[in-house]
Amino acid sequence: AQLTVRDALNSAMDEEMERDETVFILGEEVAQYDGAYKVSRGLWKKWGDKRVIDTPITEIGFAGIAVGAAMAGLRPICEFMTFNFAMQAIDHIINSGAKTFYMSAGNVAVPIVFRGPNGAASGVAAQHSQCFGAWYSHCPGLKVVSPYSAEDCRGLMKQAIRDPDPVVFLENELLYGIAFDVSDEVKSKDFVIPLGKAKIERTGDRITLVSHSKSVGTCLDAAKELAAQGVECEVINLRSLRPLDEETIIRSVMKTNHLVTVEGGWPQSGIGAEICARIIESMSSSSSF
Amino acid sequence: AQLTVRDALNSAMDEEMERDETVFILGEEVAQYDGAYKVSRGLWKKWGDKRVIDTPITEIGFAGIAVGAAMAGLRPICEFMTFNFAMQAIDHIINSGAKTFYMSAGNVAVPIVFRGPNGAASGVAAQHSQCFGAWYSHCPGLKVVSPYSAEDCRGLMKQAIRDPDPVVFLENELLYGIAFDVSDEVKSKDFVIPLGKAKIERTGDRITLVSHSKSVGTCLDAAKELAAQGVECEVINLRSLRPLDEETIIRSVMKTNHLVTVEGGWPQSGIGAEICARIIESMSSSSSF
Amino acid sequence: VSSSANFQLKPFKLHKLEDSPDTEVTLQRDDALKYYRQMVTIRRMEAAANALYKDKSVRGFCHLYSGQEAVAVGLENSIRKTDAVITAYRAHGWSWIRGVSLTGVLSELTGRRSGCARGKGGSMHMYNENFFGGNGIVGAQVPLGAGIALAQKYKGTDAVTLALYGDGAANQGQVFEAYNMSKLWSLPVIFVCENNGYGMGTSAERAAASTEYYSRGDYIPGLWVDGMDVLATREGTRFLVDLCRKGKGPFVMEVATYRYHGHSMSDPGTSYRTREEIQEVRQTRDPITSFKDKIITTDLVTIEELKTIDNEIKKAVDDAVTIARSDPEIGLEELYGDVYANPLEETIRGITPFTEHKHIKVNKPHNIQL
Amino acid sequence: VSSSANFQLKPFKLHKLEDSPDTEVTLQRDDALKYYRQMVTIRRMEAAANALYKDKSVRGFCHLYSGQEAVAVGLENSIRKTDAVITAYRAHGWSWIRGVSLTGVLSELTGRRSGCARGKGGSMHMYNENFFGGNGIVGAQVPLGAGIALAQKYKGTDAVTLALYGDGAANQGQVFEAYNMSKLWSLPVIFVCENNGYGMGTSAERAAASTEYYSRGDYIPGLWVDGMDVLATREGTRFLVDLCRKGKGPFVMEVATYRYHGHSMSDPGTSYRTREEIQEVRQTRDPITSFKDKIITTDLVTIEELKTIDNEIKKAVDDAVTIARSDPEIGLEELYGDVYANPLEETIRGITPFTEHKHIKVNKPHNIQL
Ligand SMILES: Cc1ncc(C[n+]2csc(CCOP(=O)(O)OP(=O)(O)O)c2C)c(N)n1
Ligand SMILES: Cc1ncc(C[n+]2csc(CCOP(=O)(O)OP(=O)(O)O)c2C)c(N)n1
Ligand SMILES: [Mg+2]
Ligand SMILES: [Mg+2]
Repeated sequence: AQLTVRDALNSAMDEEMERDETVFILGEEVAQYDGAYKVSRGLWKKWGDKRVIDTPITEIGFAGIAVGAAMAGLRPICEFMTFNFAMQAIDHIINSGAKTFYMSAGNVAVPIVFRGPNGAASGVAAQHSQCFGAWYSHCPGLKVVSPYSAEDCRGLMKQAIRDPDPVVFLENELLYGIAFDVSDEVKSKDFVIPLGKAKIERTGDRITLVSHSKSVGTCLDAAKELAAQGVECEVINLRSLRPLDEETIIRSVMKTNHLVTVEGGWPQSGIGAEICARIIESMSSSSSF
Repeated sequence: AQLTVRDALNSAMDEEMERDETVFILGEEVAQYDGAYKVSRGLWKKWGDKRVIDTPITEIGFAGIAVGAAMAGLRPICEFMTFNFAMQAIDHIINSGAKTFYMSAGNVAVPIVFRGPNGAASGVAAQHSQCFGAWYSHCPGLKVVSPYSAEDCRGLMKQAIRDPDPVVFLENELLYGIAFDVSDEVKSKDFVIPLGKAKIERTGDRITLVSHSKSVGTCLDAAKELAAQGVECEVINLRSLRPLDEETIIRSVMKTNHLVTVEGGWPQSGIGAEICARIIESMSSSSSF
Repeated sequence: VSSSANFQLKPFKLHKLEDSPDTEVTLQRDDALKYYRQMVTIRRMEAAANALYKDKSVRGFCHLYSGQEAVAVGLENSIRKTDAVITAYRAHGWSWIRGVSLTGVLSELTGRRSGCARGKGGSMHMYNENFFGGNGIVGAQVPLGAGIALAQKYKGTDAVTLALYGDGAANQGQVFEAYNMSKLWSLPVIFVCENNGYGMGTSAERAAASTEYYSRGDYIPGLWVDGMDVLATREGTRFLVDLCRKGKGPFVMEVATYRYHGHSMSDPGTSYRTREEIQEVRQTRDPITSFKDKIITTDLVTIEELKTIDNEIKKAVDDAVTIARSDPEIGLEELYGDVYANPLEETIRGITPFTEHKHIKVNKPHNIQL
Repeated sequence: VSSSANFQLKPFKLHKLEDSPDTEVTLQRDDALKYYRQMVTIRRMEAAANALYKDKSVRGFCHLYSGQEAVAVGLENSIRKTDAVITAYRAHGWSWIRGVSLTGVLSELTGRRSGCARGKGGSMHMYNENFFGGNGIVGAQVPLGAGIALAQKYKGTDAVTLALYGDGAANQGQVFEAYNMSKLWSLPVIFVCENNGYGMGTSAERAAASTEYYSRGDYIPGLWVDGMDVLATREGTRFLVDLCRKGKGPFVMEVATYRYHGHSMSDPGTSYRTREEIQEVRQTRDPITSFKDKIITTDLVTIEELKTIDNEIKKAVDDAVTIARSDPEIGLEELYGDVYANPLEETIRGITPFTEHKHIKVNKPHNIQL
């Protein structure tokens, strides 16, 4: 069967709302307008004003409200129309969301999902094109997910909502309409994917391509092209950026001895930089031991 | 002569205010209170309400005002009481500050300095202990400075104020009161240090220690200790994080063949990770070519 | 034809203001022609943008200003070129009226070299001297505008700044922070809330606990103005600008207007309001039609004159469209240009570390000396 | 001794409120003893914190609440334990009155194991059930408080939230965003502005274009209360809490109070105000002295009873100080504990990649089921 990324996210949220009454969605245009990118389509009609809440365009305010609601026992899904606008709210994501559990010595958990499209879309200029993968995954206390396929989105979203820690869930606008083949298992209500584990999308022995989000598609395309030339690439879809599944990467690199990292963000102190550092510090880098 | 980091910053701002009438300071408690950490001590008394402006505790608002003033031809020095609070204002630093020159195709420059203490102080808990070096240096359009000594602070602050681009200037609270030996040259009104160049604080041939801000002191201490055991360390003070002086690092590593990076921030996608990536991608890493 | 005529305006609403602008105004024939020309130009330019978007010549966003022309035209004609304006992403009309050419606007939309930001800004990011954009982040332009006003005062000029924002943006916290500092520091800024009834798909009432935007500055005097009447927007602005120049600022001005199109091109604009509502505004309150009626019935202008203007505008816009379609895009090399006004490295890293690109300088900034 | 007495309160100030709380109040003898005990406990605990800081037993920050006791005591005695409170970094008094022990507070300050956050929070970060801190970021607690109220309403309880912030914080944009959404959604939250006259070294007038904080919610009804009188803070809060429980929230309540010490321990607190000003408040408006006078002159309590209470408190605080000095710090291993409620990796990277630390779980969260 085929499933779009949009429907994967939509059904994941819908099912988790059914499973747990404390799950609710808030954000700009998420209710009556069905979401700026229609990711929450139909959910307001089904669940009503209490569970799907339209907010004014006040990111720091509604993100703070969402975190407060999480502290008081709900499980908010806080949609940012895009993560670019979450910069207005980042103080609550980091200082109220990521740090409270630690500062309270484990007394106050913050079970919340911050989600929305991340990274560049088409021709929308610099303010609307930033990838926040490196920033968020830099910060302890957060879990950071950056899914690629419909399967990823369904399984990781369901797991993120169930997780008791703050999860930043970085979607990609250009993927919303893309349909992926999915198995029946993926469509089951019990389907979840563990956070923090990468997926080997394609096995190969000559070079490892590591990526996340939309760029995984780029890597798969490249792998196909190279396969035609007899070069078999191993393509790793990170799925999570924090924790980063170092083991899967390193095991692959020890097999292929070559690595290319591919991402949609800026290079300096990016995801690729971190992977390079892990390689240098690992057994796969013979010179370091 | 001896000069504290605080006085170095203070005299640099004072001299640049004298040199250029469009330079002014704004921020919380910078004027009548002489600065929360007394970095702007005496400047309000000397320059008055017009040039040294106390703001309410409204970071996103006054950072936006500062950027607007820069767009309209002034050269603001925007103090954040600490960079932790700049998270409330980061949208203006990035989206209004860093991106405008590019989005306007070079028509609108934003000559501004955002400054204040960065990184952990003593026992102030997680919300007050973050190092933002990796975040800011990730972003094109910004220049990012992270000085260590009094000399650094004087020369880099004067240069940052003169620079036509937005500069994030990351100070360290624990260094403010530390006195450093400085030459007469450093005390001259014409003394500036170019942005984007690292300084070799100590030469050595066995291992390179690269660091920025307060951790440079840690490296120098380590180098001393190791020298006593016959191990000569080369200690590099990065001074700037963006641009990052790759050349100086790589040249040193090609000499010493060993590298340790030391920083006060979190490791994942940190400054050290970026340095590792540059090494991997450079000539110093023989296996990569 | 007569050389001037008098008109009666709808009453203004006042908040903590002692006097009201006059509701009896005089319009000169020349101004009538000018305002008509300006409003129609914006309308037609937006129609062209619409068409360009629909035939896929525009990438990215496109937010049209149709319906709101009397705001830009009324406000611009009450200030000087040395005064400053900053607005949000619904910026085409303002960009043009602040001096960007039709080609500058339309080619920017289509991402061509003759775009005022060489195609690197797009719909939301157009700039000119004393026009500071164009901003893609809701609310951000408001403190920026206060900062521009701070600079005007700092330099000892009597210039003022208009900082425009929508009814949706009016709820943003940074707007209140800007209010507060502007009042504390008596900045020469007018905060102009363009209330077009909706922020994307959310009506003003659903987003704001108080929709009396002209009073939301609390301690800042405010004025409500009929934004569908160019004479009212001109008169209201004049009144506040005069006070501002005398150091009596800041002020808040709510301008009641309407947007005909969807929020952006991806929004049909009919799920959260009825077609009838839009139709009604078009028929009864359209800023151009109603102005045209007024100036014709008072014999300030003739129908023929307006037809001539219409034709001139049509031609000018058509010409601009032709360029906006045919002009080349900038070369790849320019994508690595103008990242810094003072680049410290000669090159910029490409997609791989093995490809480096020259950091080239294409433009000279018009706001600073280099 | 009498079992109750009546008192006349200073008039309240109202903003968009139809009725005022009673200014004629009755105080029961038991309550008199309780309020006295609570206020004196906070005062003495803060004196102890001050002494601990001065002998360098406290690392980091320390913001004292002395002078503001009538706020915490009056408010707490108008709500239920099932209601929620959130405040800023000036949190010692509130932490204690919301159920953290004296040792829990003082050991937290000295960073010892018996601290309520095991020394990992310090002065600004203390929590308990239905007490959500302690927050180091000015203004942040205000939307958080609105969110707690949202959860209360969502769960169908009639609980309310008090969200406290200072006069300095009152200018933060997120406060206005929280006002707006709370009003749109009728949340059961009271925004309590503790106006102690200063935000660090800046007087209220220098930071706010309007210092009538009770009216700054605009469309939200507001109440001004004398925060140096525990009966007034109790009465004002009761009045608003009752309305809130009936779904009439939100409200803004300004509580006029004063802080005796500097902003934090590094601020002598005398550069931006005179010693005489502080002296005057201490002598004429001190919340404890004035309350003590009232309850003695009306024969609600005897001087001997209060002396006994004073002695009991002194002993309790002294005992807590002893523990706060002698209790060990947590071990290094705990620094790597409780980063995640559900850690996905068993270890946490140390300073070098070659040192890994076990992610241990020390506490169970009291706000969720794991
Ligand atoms: C901080 C931020 N949040 C959300 C958006 C997405 N967005 C763009 S325009 C808009 C609606 C704004 O409405 P309004 O202020 O009324 O202006 P109008 O579109 O009516 O001119 C939204 C939500 C954004 N650009 N920035
Ligand atoms: C966002 C932010 N900016 C600045 C600070 C530094 N700071 C801490 S407390 C404070 C003053 C707050 O004053 P007020 O709200 O009146 O509370 P009070 O200290 O009087 O209780 C400031 C500026 C901070 N913690 N957070
Ligand atoms: Mg609108
Ligand atoms: Mg205060």
